[in-house]
Amino acid sequence: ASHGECGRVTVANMNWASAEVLANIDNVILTEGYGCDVELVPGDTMPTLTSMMEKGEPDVAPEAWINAVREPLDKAVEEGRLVYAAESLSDGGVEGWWIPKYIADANPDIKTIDDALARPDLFPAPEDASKGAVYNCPSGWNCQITTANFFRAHDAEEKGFVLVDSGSAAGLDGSIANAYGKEEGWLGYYWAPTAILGNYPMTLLGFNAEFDKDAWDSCIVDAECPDPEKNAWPKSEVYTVVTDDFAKRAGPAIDYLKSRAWSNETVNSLLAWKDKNQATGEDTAYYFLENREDIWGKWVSPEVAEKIKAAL
Amino acid sequence: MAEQHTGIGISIKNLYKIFGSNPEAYIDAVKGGMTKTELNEKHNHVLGLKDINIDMPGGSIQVVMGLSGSGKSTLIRHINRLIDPTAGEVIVGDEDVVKMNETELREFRRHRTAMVFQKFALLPHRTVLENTVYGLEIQGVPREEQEKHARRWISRVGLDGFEDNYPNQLSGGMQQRVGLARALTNDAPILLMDEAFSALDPLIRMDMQSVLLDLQKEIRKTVVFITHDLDEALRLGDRIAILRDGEVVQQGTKQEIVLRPADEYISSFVREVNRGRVISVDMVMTPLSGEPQGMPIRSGTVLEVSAKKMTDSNASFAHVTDADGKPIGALDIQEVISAMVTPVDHETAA
Amino acid sequence: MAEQHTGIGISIKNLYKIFGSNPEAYIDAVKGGMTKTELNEKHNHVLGLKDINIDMPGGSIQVVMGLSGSGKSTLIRHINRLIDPTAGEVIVGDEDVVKMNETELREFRRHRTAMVFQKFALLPHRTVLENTVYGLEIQGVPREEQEKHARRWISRVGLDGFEDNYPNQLSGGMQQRVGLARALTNDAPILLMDEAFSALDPLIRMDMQSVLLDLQKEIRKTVVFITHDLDEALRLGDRIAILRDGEVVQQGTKQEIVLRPADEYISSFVREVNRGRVISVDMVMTPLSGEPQGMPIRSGTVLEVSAKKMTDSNASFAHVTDADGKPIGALDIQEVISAMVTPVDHETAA
Amino acid sequence: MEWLTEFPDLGTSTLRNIRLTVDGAFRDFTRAYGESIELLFEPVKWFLINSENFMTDMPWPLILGIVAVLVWIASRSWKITLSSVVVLIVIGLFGMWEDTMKTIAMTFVATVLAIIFGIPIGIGMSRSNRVQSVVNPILDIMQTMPSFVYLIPVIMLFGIGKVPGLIAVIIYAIPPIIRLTNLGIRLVDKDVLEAADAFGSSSWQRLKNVQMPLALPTIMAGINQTIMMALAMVVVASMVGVQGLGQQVLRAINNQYFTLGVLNGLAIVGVAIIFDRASQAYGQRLQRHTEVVHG
Amino acid sequence: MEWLTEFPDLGTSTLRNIRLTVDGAFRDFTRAYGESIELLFEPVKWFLINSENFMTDMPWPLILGIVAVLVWIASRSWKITLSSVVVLIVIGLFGMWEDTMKTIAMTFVATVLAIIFGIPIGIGMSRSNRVQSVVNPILDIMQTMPSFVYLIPVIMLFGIGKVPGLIAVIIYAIPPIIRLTNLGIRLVDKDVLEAADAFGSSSWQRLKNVQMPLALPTIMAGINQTIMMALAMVVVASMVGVQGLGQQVLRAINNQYFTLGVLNGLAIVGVAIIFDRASQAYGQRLQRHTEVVHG
Ligand SMILES: Nc1ncnc2c1ncn2[C@@H]1O[C@H](COP(=O)(O)OP(=O)(O)OP(=O)(O)O)[C@@H](O)[C@H]1O
Ligand SMILES: Nc1ncnc2c1ncn2[C@@H]1O[C@H](COP(=O)(O)OP(=O)(O)OP(=O)(O)O)[C@@H](O)[C@H]1O
Ligand SMILES: [Mg+2]
Ligand SMILES: [Mg+2]
Repeated sequence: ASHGECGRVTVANMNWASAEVLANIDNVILTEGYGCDVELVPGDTMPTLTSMMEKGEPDVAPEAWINAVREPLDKAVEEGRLVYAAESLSDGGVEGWWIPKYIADANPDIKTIDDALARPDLFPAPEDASKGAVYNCPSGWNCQITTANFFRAHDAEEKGFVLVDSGSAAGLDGSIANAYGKEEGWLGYYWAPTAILGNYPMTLLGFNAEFDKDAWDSCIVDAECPDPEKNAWPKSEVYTVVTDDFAKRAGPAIDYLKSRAWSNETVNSLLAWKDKNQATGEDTAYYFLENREDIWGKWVSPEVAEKIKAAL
Repeated sequence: MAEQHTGIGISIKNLYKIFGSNPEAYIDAVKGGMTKTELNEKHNHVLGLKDINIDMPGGSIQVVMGLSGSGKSTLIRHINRLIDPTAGEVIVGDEDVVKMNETELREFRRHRTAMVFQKFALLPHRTVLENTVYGLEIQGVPREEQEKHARRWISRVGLDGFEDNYPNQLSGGMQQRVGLARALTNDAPILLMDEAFSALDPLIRMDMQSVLLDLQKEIRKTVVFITHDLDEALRLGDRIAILRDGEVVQQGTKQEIVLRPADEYISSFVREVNRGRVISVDMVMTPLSGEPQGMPIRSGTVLEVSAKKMTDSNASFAHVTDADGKPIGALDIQEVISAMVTPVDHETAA
Repeated sequence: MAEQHTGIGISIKNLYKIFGSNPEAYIDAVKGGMTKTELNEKHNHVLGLKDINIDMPGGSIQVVMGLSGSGKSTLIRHINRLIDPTAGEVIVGDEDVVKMNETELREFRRHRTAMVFQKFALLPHRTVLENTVYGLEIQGVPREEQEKHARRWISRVGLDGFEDNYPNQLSGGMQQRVGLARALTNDAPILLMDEAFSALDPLIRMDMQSVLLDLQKEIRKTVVFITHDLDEALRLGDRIAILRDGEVVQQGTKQEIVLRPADEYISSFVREVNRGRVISVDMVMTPLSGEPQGMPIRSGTVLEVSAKKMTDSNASFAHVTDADGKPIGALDIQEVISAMVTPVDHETAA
Repeated sequence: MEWLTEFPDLGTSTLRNIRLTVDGAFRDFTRAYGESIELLFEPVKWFLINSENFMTDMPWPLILGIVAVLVWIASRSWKITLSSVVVLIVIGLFGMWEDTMKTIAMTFVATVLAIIFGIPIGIGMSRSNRVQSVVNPILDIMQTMPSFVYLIPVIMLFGIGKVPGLIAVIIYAIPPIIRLTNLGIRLVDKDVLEAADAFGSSSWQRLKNVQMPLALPTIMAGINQTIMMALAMVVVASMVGVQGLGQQVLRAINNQYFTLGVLNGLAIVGVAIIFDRASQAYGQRLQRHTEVVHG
Repeated sequence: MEWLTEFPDLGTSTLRNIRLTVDGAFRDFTRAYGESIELLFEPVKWFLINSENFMTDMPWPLILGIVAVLVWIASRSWKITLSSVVVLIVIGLFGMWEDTMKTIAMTFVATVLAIIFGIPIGIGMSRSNRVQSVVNPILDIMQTMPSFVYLIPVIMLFGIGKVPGLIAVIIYAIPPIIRLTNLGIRLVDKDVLEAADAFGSSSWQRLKNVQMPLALPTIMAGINQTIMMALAMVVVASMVGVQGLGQQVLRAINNQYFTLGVLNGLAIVGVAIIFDRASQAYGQRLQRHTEVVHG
C-alpha cells in the first residue's frame, strides 16, 4: 500500500494500560506496514467517542469497552457514523465481582457471590464498619447499573451490605490498593484484563446463575428494573471502533484493523511486563512487536510483516 | 489693588446642595426654610449649601472663610463640578458649568481650572515630578514642555531635589506644596485653592502668598481661595465671603468685613486679626475740620506704621494726604491706637 | 504661668534619624558632620533628625516649630516610637522608650501617650463615636464608660449630632476634631499633637486652644505641640523649640524666642507675630530711675493694652507695678509703640 | 543533531529505576502507617457522615426553612433569601434534591474549614515576608498539582470516600482565601495602622479592629473564590466516591447525556450562587462605611 | 411521610422527556452548524498548532535562551531568571522536556488570552453596577459548571483536540482576573480619583494613569490566580486531546504510577511557578512606590 492510499490516520490513545499499548502497536504497524501517517490523539473515553461520532475524528479507537458506553455507541453505529472493526479482545473481557486472592486463600469456602455476601464482616464498608461493602463500578459506566441490579438480585442489603460508589476507575483502583495495604477484605466489581489484576491478584467469584440474555436485556441493564433476578455477566465485548468515513477510505489498513485481535492471556502478560518496568505504551508496543511475532504475524500479510520487522 | 479685571468671572446663583440618598425630595422643603439641623434630624440628609449667591469678578482673588464644616470645600467643588449641585447655577465666563455635558466638562476642567485640594490628593504612585506634570500630560502637551514648566514650579515651591521622591517620602507641608506646584503648572485661568497653605510654616507660607500675588500681577487669574487665616485672607483677598452652616453671612471687600462685621459671628471671627497691620489710616481718619494739623501721613499707610511715626515724633495729631500730598483727613493718636487694639475684652496674655 | 511641673517629663538625647535602606551605615558620617544635602545627593539617604537634645519638663506645653520638612513630625513620632531612631535616647519619665520591648511599648502607648496626627489618620470604617472610643476600647475599659468619655469630648469639640457619621461624611476640620476628641478621650498624661488645629477656623481653633489650656489647669499633662501659627505657639507654649533641617536651632521660653531670636532665620520666623498681644510690658520697661512716673500698669499686661491705656489718658509715661502694686519699672509710650511694630521693614499693606 | 531537539535526559532505565524505587517505598509506607493515619481522620469522617445524614434525612420543608433562616441571618436581604429558596425548589422539582443535599453537606463543611484555616494562615503570611516566601510555593503546588496525583496516595491511605474527597476539595479551595487575606492585609493604609499603633493596639487588636475590617473587600473576594473552587471540585470529589451532584455529572458525561449534565451542573452553580451571595451580603453588611461616597 | 424526605419532583418520565428533547435538539444543532462554527476557530487552531510546533521543534538550548530572556525582561531579576532555567533543565533531565514544551505552549496562549480579555471585562464591570450584576453570575457559572458538561458539546462542535482544550482552560482561568480587576479598580481611593477628575482626565486617562496603577496589586493577584487556574486545567485539557504533561499524569493515575504522577505534577507546578514569578516580578516593578515605607 502506498502512502497515498492510507493517508493520515488519527488513533485515539486512551489512557488505560491495554488501550495505550494497542494504540501504540497500531501506530507502528500502520506507519511501517501500511505507510499511514499516524497521529496519536490522547483523550478520555467519552470525549474521544463523542468526537468520533460527531466529527469523525480520531479515526480509530483501538479498544472500546462496549458495555461501558453501549447506549451512545449503538446509536452511532445505527446511524452509520461508526463501524465496529475487529473484536480486539477475542475472548472478551471478563467482568464480575472479585475478592483479593489472600481472602480467597484464607476462606476457601468463598466461591460465589452468595458465599461472599454471607460474610459482611470480611468486607467492611469504608464509612460504616458494621456493614459489608460492595464496591460499585465507576459512575456512568454501564456496569454501574448492572452491578446495582446484581446487588439487589442477591438481596445484599438485607445481608448487611452497602453498595459503595467508586466514582472513577482511579477511585476503584485506589480502593483495591487500600485494601491490599491493610490486607483487608474487598469485594466489588472489576474487569480483566487490566494492569491492576497483575499488581493485586484477585479471584473472580462465581455467579450463582447462568447468563440469561432476555433477563439481562430487559432488566439488568435498566436502572429502574423493579425486581432483578440473579444472572451472570456475559463475556464483555471489546471492539476496535473506526469511523465510517475511515472504514471507507482506509484501503488495506482496514483489513488489518478488522483482523487484529489478541487474547486475555497475551494482554495480561504484556501488562505485567509493562507494570514491572513502569514502561510507556510505546515501550510495551515495541516489546510486543519484537517478541510476539507469532501473534501479530497473523494480523498482516507476510509482505507487510517484513516491512515491520525491518523497521523494528 | 487694581480693579482691572480681565480674567474669567464666576457667578454662583441660588446654589443648593443636599447630601444624602434622595436630595431632590427635600430641596423644596429647604427652599421653604427648613434648617440644617431639622433636615439632619428628621430626614437624615445633610444641608451642604443653601441659596449661595456670589459674584466673583474675573481676575480677582475671592477668599472664602467660615467655620469648619460650613460648606467651603463643598462650594469650591461646585465650581469645577466635582460635586453636582442639587439646584442652582454656576456660571463661569458665560457658560453654566452645571449644564455642561461630559466632553465640555472635561475640556473645561483641563483648560480653565486647576485645583489644590485640602487633603492634597496626590497620586501616590507617581513621583513629585510626575504628579506635577499631571495636568499638562492630560492635555497632551509634549513631554519636554511638561517637564520644563513642572520643574520651574517645583523649584518655585522649594522642592528642588525632591523631583524623584514619592509623596509618602515627604512631610505634610511638602506634600501640600506638590499639590500647589501641580495646580500652578497647569496654568489655568481659574485657580481653586482649598486651604492650600494650611500645612505650611509662616515663612514658606508668606513666600507662597507672594507667589500668588506675583502671579496676579503678571497674568490675572481668577482665584478662589479658602483659608482660615484672616491675615492671609486680608493679604490676598480682593473680596471675602463668609459662610456659616452652608449660607453666605457676609461678603464684601476686606475692609468692609473687618470694620463693619455684619453680626456677632463675624466680629468674633475678625477679632483675632492683627488690626495694626490691616487697617489703613483712611478707615480711622476724621474729616478735615480746619487746617491740617501735625505731620502728613500718606493715605493707605497702616495703623501700626502711622502710630510709630506719630509717637516717634511725639505728635498727638497728624493728617492724611492723598497721592498728590493733598490733605484729606485728620488723625488722632488715641483713635489710631484704639483702632489697633482688639475691640472686645480679652485676657492679658501671660 | 506656673512652674509647678507635676507631669511626666520627656528628655530627648542625641537623637539621630536617617531615612533610607541602610541608615546605620551613615550614622557615623552624619555625626562627623555630613550635611543633609550631601547625604541625600551622595548616598540617597534622607537626614531626618540630627543630634536633637530637648528637655521637656513634665506638665508643660512644649511647642515645636520649624519650616515645612524640617523634621517636626519625625521628632514627635519618636516620642511614642512610631519611628525607631537611628541613634539616641528618648527618656520619658525615667524609662528610655527606645529600649522598651514590645509589651512595655504597648503599655506605654496605651496609658502614657495619646496622639493627634497631622493627616488625621482616622479609621475610615468606624463612625465618629467608634473612632473616639478607640483608645479606651484598646485598654479594655467597659463600653459604657468609653462612650461616656467619648461623648463628652465629641460634644466639647463641637461634633454633637455627628456621632454616627463616618469620617468621609465630614469636612476636613471636622475630621481633625475627631482626631482631637480621640486623643483627648484617651486621657493620657502625654499628649502629642502634630498640627492638631491646622484645619480649623479661628473661632473653633481658639476654642480648642482654650480646651487645651483649661485641661492644663485641671490636670497637668505634658503636651508636645507642633504648630505653624506663631500666635498659637505663643498662646499655648511654655517653651518653644525651633527646628531647621533636622536640627534644633533655638529653644527657650516664648519671650526669649520673640525678643531674642538666635539668628536671621528665627527672626524672620517671628516677624509676623502680633507683637502687641504677645509681648508684655515687663519686656520693654526700663529700670526705675527715681520716682515712678505716670499711671501704674500691672506687670504682665501686653503692649497693646498698655498702649491703649496710656493714649486714652494721654500719658507719655507710665510705670509697671508687680502684684502687690510695688513699682518695678518705667514705661515710655514711644518704646511701647515701637516694640509693638514689627521690627523689620515691610510693605504697607494695601 | 538530535541532541538539539531532544533534551538529553537521564536515560530511560535510570528514570525507570527511580520511579520503581520511589513507588515501592511509598507503597511500603502506606502499608506500614496507613491505619494509624486513618485513625487520625476518624473524627472528620464521623462529622462528614453525620452532616450528610442530617441533610438527607431531614424533611425537605425543614431544610428549606433552615437554609432560608441561615441565608437571612447572613444577608438580611429578602431578595437573596427568597431566591435561595426558589433555587432549591427548582432543583428539587428537577429531581436533584437528594444529590444536592449531599453536595451541600460536603462543600459546606469543606468551605467552612477552608475559610477557618485559610484566614489565619493568610494573616500569618501577611505578618512576615519569610512566612510568605515559604507558603507561596506550597500554595502554588496545591493549586496546580493535579488532584489525582495526590489523591491516589490519599486513597491508598484512606480508601475511597468522603475523606479523600474532603481533602481534595480543601487543598484546592484554600489557596485563594489565603492569598487574598494576605494581600488585603498588606494593602491596608499605613497611616491608619500607625494610628492604631499609637494607641497601643496589641497585634490582635490591630488585626481585629483595623486590618481585618479594612481588608474585608479583598478577603471577601477570597471567600468568593474559595466557594467557587470548592464547588468546582465537586466532580473530582465524586470521582473518589463522594456522592452527590458530581456523580450525576459523571454519569451524564459518560453517557453523552447533555441535558442531564447541564441540569446537574446548573444545580452545582445554584448551590455556589447561594453560598456566594449569602456570604458576600454578609461581608457587605460588615463594611457599611464604603456605601457613603463624597459628592 | 415519604413526601417529606423525598422532594416531590416532576416525575421520572417528564424529566426523561425533557432531557431527550433537549439532547436531540442540541445534537441537530451541532450537526447543522458545526462546520461553520468550526471555521470561525480556524485561526485560533492554527495559532495553537504553530506555537506548539515552535516550542517542540526549536532546539532546546534556544528555548532555554528564549525563556531566560523573556523572564529577564519581565522580572529584571537574576535570581528568578536563573531559577527558571534550572527548573527547565531539571524537567528536561527527568525526561519531560517535550511534554513540558507542549504544555507551556498551550497554557501560555491560554493565559495570555485570558489576561488580554479578562482585564478589559473587569474594567467594564468596575464601571457599572449593571454590568457587574450581569457578569457576576456568568463568572459563577464559568467557575463551577463542571468543565466536561460544556466540553462534551464543544467536542461535538470541534472534535477533540487543542481547541476544546483551549476553550476549557480559558473558561476556567478567566474569572479570577476579571473579578480581581473589578475589585481592584473599585477599591481605588476616591480622593485620588477626584484629583484626576479635577484635571479633566478622560475616562481612559483616569483608567491608565490612576485606576490601573493603583489597582495593580489586586490585578496582579488576579493574574496569579489565572495562571494557577490555567495550569490546574492541564489534566482536563489532556482529556480532550491536548498533548503534554497532563497526558502523562493521566497515564500515571490509570496505572497507579505514583512517582510518574508526582514528577509530571511537579513539572506542571514548575511551569506555573516560572509564569507566576516572572509576571509578579514584572508587576512589582510597576509599583515601585510601595517599596517606600514611612519610618
Ligand atoms: N519615609 C521617609 N523616607 C524618606 N524621607 C523621609 C521619610 N519620612 C520623612 N522623610 C523626610 O524627612 C524630613 C522631615 O519630615 P517631617 O515629616 O518630619 O517634616 P515636618 O517638619 O513634619 O514638616 P511639615 O511641617 O511639612 O509637616 C523631610 O525632608 C522628609 O522628606
Ligand atoms: N458626602 C457627604 N455626606 C454627608 N455630608 C457631607 C458629605 N460631604 C460633606 N458633608 C457635610 O457638608 C458640610 C460641609 O462640608 P465641607 O467639607 O464643605 O466643609 P468645610 O467648610 O470645607 O469645612 P473645613 O473647614 O472643616 O474643611 C459638613 O457638615 C459635612 O458634614
Ligand atoms: Mg474643607
Ligand atoms: Mg509634619
